[in-house]
Amino acid sequence: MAKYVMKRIAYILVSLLLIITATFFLMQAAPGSPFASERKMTPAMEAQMEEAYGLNDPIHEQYVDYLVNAITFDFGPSFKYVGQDVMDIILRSFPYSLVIGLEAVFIAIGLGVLLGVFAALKHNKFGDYSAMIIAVLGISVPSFIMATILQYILAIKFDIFSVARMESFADTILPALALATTPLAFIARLMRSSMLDVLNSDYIKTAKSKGMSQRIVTYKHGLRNALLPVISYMGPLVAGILTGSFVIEKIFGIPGLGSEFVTSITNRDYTVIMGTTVFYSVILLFCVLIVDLIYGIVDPRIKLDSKGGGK
Amino acid sequence: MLKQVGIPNPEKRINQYPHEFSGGMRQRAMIAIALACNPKILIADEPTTALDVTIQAQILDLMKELQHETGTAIILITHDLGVVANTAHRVAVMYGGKIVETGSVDEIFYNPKHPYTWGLLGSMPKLDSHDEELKAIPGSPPDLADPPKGCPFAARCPYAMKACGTHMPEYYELSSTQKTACWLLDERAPKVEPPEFVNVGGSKVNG
Amino acid sequence: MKKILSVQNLSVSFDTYKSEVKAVRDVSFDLHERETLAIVGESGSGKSVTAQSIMRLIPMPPGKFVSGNIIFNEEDLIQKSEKQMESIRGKEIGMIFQDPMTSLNPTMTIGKQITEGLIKHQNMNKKKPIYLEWSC
Amino acid sequence: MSQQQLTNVDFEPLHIDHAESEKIVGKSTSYWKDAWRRFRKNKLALTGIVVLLFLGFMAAFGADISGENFRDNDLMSTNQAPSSDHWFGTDNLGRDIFARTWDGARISLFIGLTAAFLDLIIGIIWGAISGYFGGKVDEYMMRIADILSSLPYLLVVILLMVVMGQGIWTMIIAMVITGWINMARIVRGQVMQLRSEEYVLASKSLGAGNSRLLFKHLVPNTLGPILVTLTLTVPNAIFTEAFLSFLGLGVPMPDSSWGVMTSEALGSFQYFPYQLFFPAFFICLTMLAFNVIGDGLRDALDPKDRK
Repeated sequence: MAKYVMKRIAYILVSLLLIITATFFLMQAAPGSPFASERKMTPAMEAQMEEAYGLNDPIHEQYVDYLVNAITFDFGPSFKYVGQDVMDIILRSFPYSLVIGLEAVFIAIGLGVLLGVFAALKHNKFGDYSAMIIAVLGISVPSFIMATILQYILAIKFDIFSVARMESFADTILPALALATTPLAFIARLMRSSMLDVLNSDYIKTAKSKGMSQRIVTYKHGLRNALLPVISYMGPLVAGILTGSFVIEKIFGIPGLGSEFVTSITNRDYTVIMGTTVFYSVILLFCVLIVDLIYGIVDPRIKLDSKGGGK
Repeated sequence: MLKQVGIPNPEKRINQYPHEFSGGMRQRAMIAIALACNPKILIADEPTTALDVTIQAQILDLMKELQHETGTAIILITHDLGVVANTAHRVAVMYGGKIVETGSVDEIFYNPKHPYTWGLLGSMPKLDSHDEELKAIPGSPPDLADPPKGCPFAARCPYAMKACGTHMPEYYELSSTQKTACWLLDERAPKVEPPEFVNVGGSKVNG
Repeated sequence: MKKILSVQNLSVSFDTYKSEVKAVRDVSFDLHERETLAIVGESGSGKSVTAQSIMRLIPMPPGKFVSGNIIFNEEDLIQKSEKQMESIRGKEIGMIFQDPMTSLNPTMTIGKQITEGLIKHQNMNKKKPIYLEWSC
Repeated sequence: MSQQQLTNVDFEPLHIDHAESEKIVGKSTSYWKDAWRRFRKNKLALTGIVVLLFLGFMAAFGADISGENFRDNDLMSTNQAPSSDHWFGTDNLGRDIFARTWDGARISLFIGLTAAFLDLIIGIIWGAISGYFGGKVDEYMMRIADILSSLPYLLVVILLMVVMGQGIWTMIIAMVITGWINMARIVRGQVMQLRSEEYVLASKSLGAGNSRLLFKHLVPNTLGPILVTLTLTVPNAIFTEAFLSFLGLGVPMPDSSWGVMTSEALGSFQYFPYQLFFPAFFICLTMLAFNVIGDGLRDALDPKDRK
């Protein structure tokens, strides 16, 4: 088990290295320098600024010290907000994103599984069709459009929630809900088809032949096996919510890491962009690792010390 | 329990998962599950079809042994006459949703009266017979969506008569344990002897 | 030997969208104590349906009992409620299936799958060590 | 009907022509005909196709129907609600939203379809080769795919957009760079599975070369899953386009796509909700149509998991 985890961490580090290198070279290749969009600056000033930020040193030198800094999570100063380190920005804004992100993950999994099981049990009856129509709608309506709808209806028309304020817990429900709709629908469909497969399998018939009640057969035997595909979807789910937060935070005015990332894009604030990208990648890669570990524990068939692991 | 069904070192095995068991072992586990509460009847739905022959024999012996110990009655569903000859006391031959003939093992194997049973016996490979080619029964099973009015086997029966096509034959009591539903047994029908390839040879199974 | 099971004129059919498939038509047979009855037939002869209908394992929306009854312990299993059947399945009548590969729950240990039926029928407590002699 | 009523005549042999009993009941239909029959039964999927045809038609001619200008600004009639002459109303620069939506449709659909199509081509080639040859080749190809896919898809697209600047083609290329992985994985899975099938070995024994085998036998048989995945990649591409435009990385100014229109309308949607409603509605409608068709296809082609 430990050997497997170590192997996977090594695997993540390699990916991280690649990501950092990729982002670094991408940034170098970007047209224009970050200061181009600044107000009129004399070339001398521009040269001096570049010197200060070490942009003139030869590429490989820049790359090496960038790499060193990245390991220590010091992504250098932000070009836009002079005097603020990228890391400060990240630390200040990430908690907001984390709260909403986690809320969205729970909503997506909770409701998704519930809807999926409900649809599977009411197979081919009204319940099944209505649940699946909700699911297809959920997938087809992108998060940012759902956000505007929710905001329009709940916040403006009925004023249940604040339009764009970020103090109380109530303010996090709407964005989390908007963020969770698409993954929620996806999980519902995944859960429904896996539940249907499981309910038609032989070991359910065996369980029934042992005299177990319908409730035990469906939930204790059925649910346990049907959850496996949902767990393996957790990785992409986290990624989806992560990227979804960029837009949701902009709409709901939440000062999370997502909106910081968006502003850094529009300002071409390269260090912040690179810092956030690496930060997000770290989170994502570890989430995928955790998902694989959970999968290995839940599904005994997957040996944790085998080469490929659970994927 | 696991010892009872012949699974070695049960202490370790008990905490293992199904995928760590071989086919034969899994079927033994299934038997353990089914017999856990010492039921009066055990229904075995083609228990050995998915297993290879050697394991098949072990499982059948195990079932006979357990029956001897616990007195459980067994309903054995199979399409393999070899399995029947090996374990069954009584046999019911089903075709097209109906029982066409029932009787003790010896009656069915040595004194079959229904053409379908003849066909089944004919298609069973026999050790001592030098006749290489197995007799297949032409045609395909009836469509149960609109089952034939008369005897289901009429369409494929070489001895079919008008009556077979129109009326479902009654059960003729041939002995206290054997009864067959076939118009051939009616006194007006032409006398027909079971064809040569039917006789199975070999000694009577269990008297 | 005492007769413990008697199937009388059992007919079972399935409503498919096109037509009604009469899988089992007027089947009768008896089963005595300590006896092995083999039901032989080609695939599609209705033998599996007969077996599973004794245990009432056939899902009833598509399948339905057309006629006949299954007498076990002087009671007709067809009339029994699902709850009552649950106390018979596994306790009075056990069943094993064709493909051992798929008829065991892949995510549960063999031990748990065996004792599950026991715990239910004998309401044994879970913690009791599992080396059972022929107890229950 | 007891035996007594029967007469001797009933016992003459019944003449049965065995040929009749050999006839197989249902008429055999080819796989695709059978799939089409099942697909046709799925009304939801059919409506999806009708919607798509409608959108395609409107995208092509919609802008001209109303004859309204959608490029130059008409500052006289800004922010008008939907009215007789401006069916969908006008936006803050006085441009007619109806015409602009259909012009936007052209771009959004173009981006969606091209990106999905390129994903398809690269995915099939990559997946088929790595699936078919297996071994070392497969190992490297899949490692590359794994590393690329470990990055969140949208993050990569955003980075590329920032670097490559804006424009329709840069957006398509950005999407495709990491978009093909999903298709490649599915094709690879199918090819690996089919590779060991008898008919593949049979044709190999008849001396079929690898490429012939690959594209004559294997790929056509993976058409089912490919089609299903295609109908799911297109909405994803349209979503990405809208998402990027939302972040300001969308299509540059003069042209407009649904995403751009939605993000522009966001600012003032409390006062002019109609400006946001129409483009957003059509994004959802297109994605819904594709998803519904995707479901219909999956059920039709893969009868195993029927509804």
